[in-house]
Amino acid sequence: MDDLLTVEQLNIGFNQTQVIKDMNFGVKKGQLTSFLGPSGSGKTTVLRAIAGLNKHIKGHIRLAGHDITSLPPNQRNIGMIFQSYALFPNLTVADNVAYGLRVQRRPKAEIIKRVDHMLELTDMMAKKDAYPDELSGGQKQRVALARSMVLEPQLLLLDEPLSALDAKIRVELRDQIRRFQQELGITMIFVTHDQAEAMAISDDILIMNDGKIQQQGSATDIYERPRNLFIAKFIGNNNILDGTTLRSLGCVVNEQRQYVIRPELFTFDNSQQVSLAQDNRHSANAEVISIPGVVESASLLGDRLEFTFATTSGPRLKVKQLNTREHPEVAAHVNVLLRRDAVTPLVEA
Amino acid sequence: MDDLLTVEQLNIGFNQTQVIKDMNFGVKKGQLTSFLGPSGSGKTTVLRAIAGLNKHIKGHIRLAGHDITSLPPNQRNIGMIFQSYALFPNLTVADNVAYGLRVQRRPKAEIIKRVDHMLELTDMMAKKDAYPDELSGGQKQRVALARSMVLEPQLLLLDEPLSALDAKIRVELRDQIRRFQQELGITMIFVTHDQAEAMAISDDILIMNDGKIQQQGSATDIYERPRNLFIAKFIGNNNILDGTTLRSLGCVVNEQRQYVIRPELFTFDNSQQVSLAQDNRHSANAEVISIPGVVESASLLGDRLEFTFATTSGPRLKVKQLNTREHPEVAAHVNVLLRRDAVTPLVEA
Amino acid sequence: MTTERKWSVGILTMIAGLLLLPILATLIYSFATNWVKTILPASWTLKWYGQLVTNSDFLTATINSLIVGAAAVVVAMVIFLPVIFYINVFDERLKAKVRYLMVMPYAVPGIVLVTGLVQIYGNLPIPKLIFLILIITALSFPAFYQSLDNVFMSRDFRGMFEQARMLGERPVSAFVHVILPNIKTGVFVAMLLTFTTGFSEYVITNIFLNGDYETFKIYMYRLMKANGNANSVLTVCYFGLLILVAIILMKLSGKDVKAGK
Amino acid sequence: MTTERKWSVGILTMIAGLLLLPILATLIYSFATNWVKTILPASWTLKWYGQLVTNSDFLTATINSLIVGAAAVVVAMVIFLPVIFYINVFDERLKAKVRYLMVMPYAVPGIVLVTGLVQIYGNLPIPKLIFLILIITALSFPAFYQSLDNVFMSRDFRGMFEQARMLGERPVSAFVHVILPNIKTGVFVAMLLTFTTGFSEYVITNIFLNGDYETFKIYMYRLMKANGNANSVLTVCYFGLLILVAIILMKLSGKDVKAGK
Repeated sequence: MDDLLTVEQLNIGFNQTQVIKDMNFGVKKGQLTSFLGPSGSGKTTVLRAIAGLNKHIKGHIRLAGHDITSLPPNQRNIGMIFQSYALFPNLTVADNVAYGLRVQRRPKAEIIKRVDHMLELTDMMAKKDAYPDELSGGQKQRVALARSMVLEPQLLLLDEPLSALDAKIRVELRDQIRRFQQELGITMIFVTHDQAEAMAISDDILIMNDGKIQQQGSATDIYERPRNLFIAKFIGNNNILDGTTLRSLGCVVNEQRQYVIRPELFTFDNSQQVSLAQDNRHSANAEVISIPGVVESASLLGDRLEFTFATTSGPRLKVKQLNTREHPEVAAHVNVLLRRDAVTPLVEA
Repeated sequence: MDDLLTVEQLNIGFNQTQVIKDMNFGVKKGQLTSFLGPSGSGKTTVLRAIAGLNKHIKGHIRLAGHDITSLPPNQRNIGMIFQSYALFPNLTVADNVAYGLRVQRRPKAEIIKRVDHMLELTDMMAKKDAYPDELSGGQKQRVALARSMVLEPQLLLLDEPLSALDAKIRVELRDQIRRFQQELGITMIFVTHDQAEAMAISDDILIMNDGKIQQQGSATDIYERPRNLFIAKFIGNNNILDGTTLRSLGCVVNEQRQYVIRPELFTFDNSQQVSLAQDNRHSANAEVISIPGVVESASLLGDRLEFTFATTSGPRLKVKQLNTREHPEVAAHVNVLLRRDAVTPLVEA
Repeated sequence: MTTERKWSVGILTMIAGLLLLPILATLIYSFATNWVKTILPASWTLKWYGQLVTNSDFLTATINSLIVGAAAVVVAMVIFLPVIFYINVFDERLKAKVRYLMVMPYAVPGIVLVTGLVQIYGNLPIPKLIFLILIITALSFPAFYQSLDNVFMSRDFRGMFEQARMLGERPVSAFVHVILPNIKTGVFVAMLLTFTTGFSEYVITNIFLNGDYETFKIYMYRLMKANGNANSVLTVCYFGLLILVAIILMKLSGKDVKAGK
Repeated sequence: MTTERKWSVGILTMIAGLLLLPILATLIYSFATNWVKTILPASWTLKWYGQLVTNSDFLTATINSLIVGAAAVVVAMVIFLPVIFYINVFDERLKAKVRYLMVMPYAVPGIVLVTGLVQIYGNLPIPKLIFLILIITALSFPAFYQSLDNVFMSRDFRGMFEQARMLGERPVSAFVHVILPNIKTGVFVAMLLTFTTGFSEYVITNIFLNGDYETFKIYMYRLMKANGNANSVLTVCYFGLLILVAIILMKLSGKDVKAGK
């Protein structure tokens, strides 16, 4: 087991309200793990407990085998990045980055060398002597990253580090954080409420809701095999259908269960295969089923088109296709093709 | 010409700064036209001029043939929706909706009938007697819509109506607004800075930047044939390449010009066609060119995957594919296929 | 409870205690027949209250103060309210300049004004009371402005006003139907503050009007030198008025503002 | 310029004029040898200034006021600053309760306090000056709190403090190295307000200390009855001090806050 951090039986409550309930999980060394959940799900509370900034906790937090549950934050060797950047406005960029090394009373030469290295890495060398208020949001967060990474913490916690940034910068910085993490081999915990962000950069995702872990796994795991309804809804624009409805479309499934079908796994049948697919329809075990219906609306999402497809047997399906040149018109009567293995059951009710 | 609204030689300036420069455009009756642009591009300024809320303008604004340039806002028969909802907090939902009819001193029975109809349409009947502060953001904006639509204005202006809402509600309400617009045949001008939003619901888009119109056209027009670099960058994650670079990839293009290639128009060549495509490569007029290289990174965007593809001849390309089960691994050496007609030249430099 | 919390609560309690204890003493004193060397008075009485209420000087002084307070409110409502609405909703540039007026009552207290007032307005053939009211209103402008400023920032009043215009209203009707009902507690707070400033004024009234117009505060100072018990009764009355106003202010201030969040 | 704008500018100018004209008159009067029936004085002199500066009563009164002001600042810095930091950064619940203290100087002005003060603290064997300073400090708590409250809301000081902890600092060092340097103008403003409250106090000093401790303000009232020209000199000096403080406040207040935006 190569978990760097293990959290056991974590319980956190303020004023009789239990915010975190019996949480257990591990974070693997050298990986980027995301805590993903809606606001109020408890992800930041858990992060602050790991940092040592929350004193009212029960349970055990172990870092590299040592129990750090009752250590003060300045003795944990953990770094943290705040959504507000939390730069020290009275210090220059270089002095901000040097701050932690100065607290450790490192030799001057070493401080200069390590700070310069970090400034190069985060591409902030040109702004070395600037003050935080002169920087853009993205630059501020890069300085905050440099300031934490220069101390080479065993674990770096990032608390919604990109939430205050514009969409474009958010994507750029997200990719940079992932690159730092991989190049320097830092173990990171990344808190976010944005599922696209979490999926784009994580090795491992921990979905939280209501103070509990809902699912832990890779982006692909979670996206392709959501455990329950909450995750299916939170993760994306899934088609969520019950067994009865699916049977009416020609799928052989358990009527008691619920299923998800990702909208991008449908394809429009615009070929001579129509008749072939039609034939397959009633042979229950066929690889591909073909569902007749009419295109109700199409909406351009830039690189994709999202269709609402009204099936002849009733339910509406969401279908997504790349915005290439071939796609059916609104009101066209077509079939959509669905591979049997694209129908994924939810594990929990 | 079926333009309901025409704007001619519009110039707006405050304190020696020219905010809007010589603007000319028309808005078609019964359509939804979006003003799209970054903040500070002047889109709200133009909207407020049309509403009559900006007095310092030069030029002519004509509505249904009448020059309304110097009419006060209460005599224009134009409705407006604000980002802040601007509901009257001292009045109930029903009284908010009835407000304009009461100003017109309509008979009581007529007011009740028309208000009830609007509340049904916007699905706010259940909250008829609630006060605005008891409503969610999405409900507030629906009331604001009802309040404006009940007066049957010739033109309805919407000033970033969805910006204050959560992502999920934003999409729902966007689709509702489009539905109202189509069902009631209202001419709407919709101001937004969100290109996805504009593309999803507009018949016609007017892209503004720096007080000027950059391009006017349908979503497809603009997305597939951006006129200039600003639009290409603003509209999406285009690959923007100059002629020289494209030639090195095997395209026959004008070396002096710039081109865009939408990332979703590439396909990975994972078939036996590799050799065939390779052959085609040097026959300059082939329908499809095949570009060899290596997959540098893949990032999961939920329903899509975004790849960075390093071509053998140098430039990096962005490639987007649906998140289906077949796609190359990171570090795989593959070819991408590009249809010749997917390479779109920019009209302006 | 952490140590830091204990310390903070302790200090805040001390501050409150330091101020409330004397008031408690005054309250007791006002009911005491005689109170010199004991911890609590020997016996209790309502005599001092009875004496005061039936005293014609007290009634005149109270009425005089009420007149000044009420007049200041009327002037402020007629002159300040429209200006503040206009500045807040339509004129960002002017609003930025108003902050220079905000420091005036701080930089120009009554005692600084009064010498010059006598000099300039002392000999004009206009009743001095009118100048007094104008000056007091001017001095209360910042408080009046501030109570409404917070309210105006709490909602998009500009949007509401403009929306009323788009729905067919003319400007004045839009203000009356849409703005006024939604700033009414703010207006009330502003009125209350102006009233108390007028009611409590001492220095200018005393010196500029040469003691000819005895207000509540002037009567209070006079009594302070004369009769300890009667003075404490007056103090209790005054404190009662202030605390009533303060409680109303505390309940109301931020009500429009909170509702707007 | 629109009509609304003209009106607004006119009214704001009137308010300023009403207050500034008397001050101008006082200023002229302080330089006048004799000024009764003319529009401007007949001749000018610096005599009154010379007389005042060399007057030992003036010097004593000024020094006495400086002592009260300075002492109030010291007490406030030592006691209030840590509490306000703690409340603002760590204790939302306590912060919500502090607003009850905010109305105190409004509900409890000196004149209400003073009767009770004499009653309670008058006979204790502790110098009355110490009580005076404590009471003044307590009364200036709201102003002190408010000047810092805005500053604390302008940046994420909690994040900065916690970040310093994560970077290896112990709590006190984190406060000294990271918080203090970034609230220094706010602290200065708070100090200035407390100082002026102490320097300008009149009612409590006069009655509680029985006139034994003559401060600037008490001297000013005494002179008002005696000598018109000398009084106007004193008023000009006092106004000069206040306007200086006001200008500093106007320049500084919001400086930390603005920088934080």
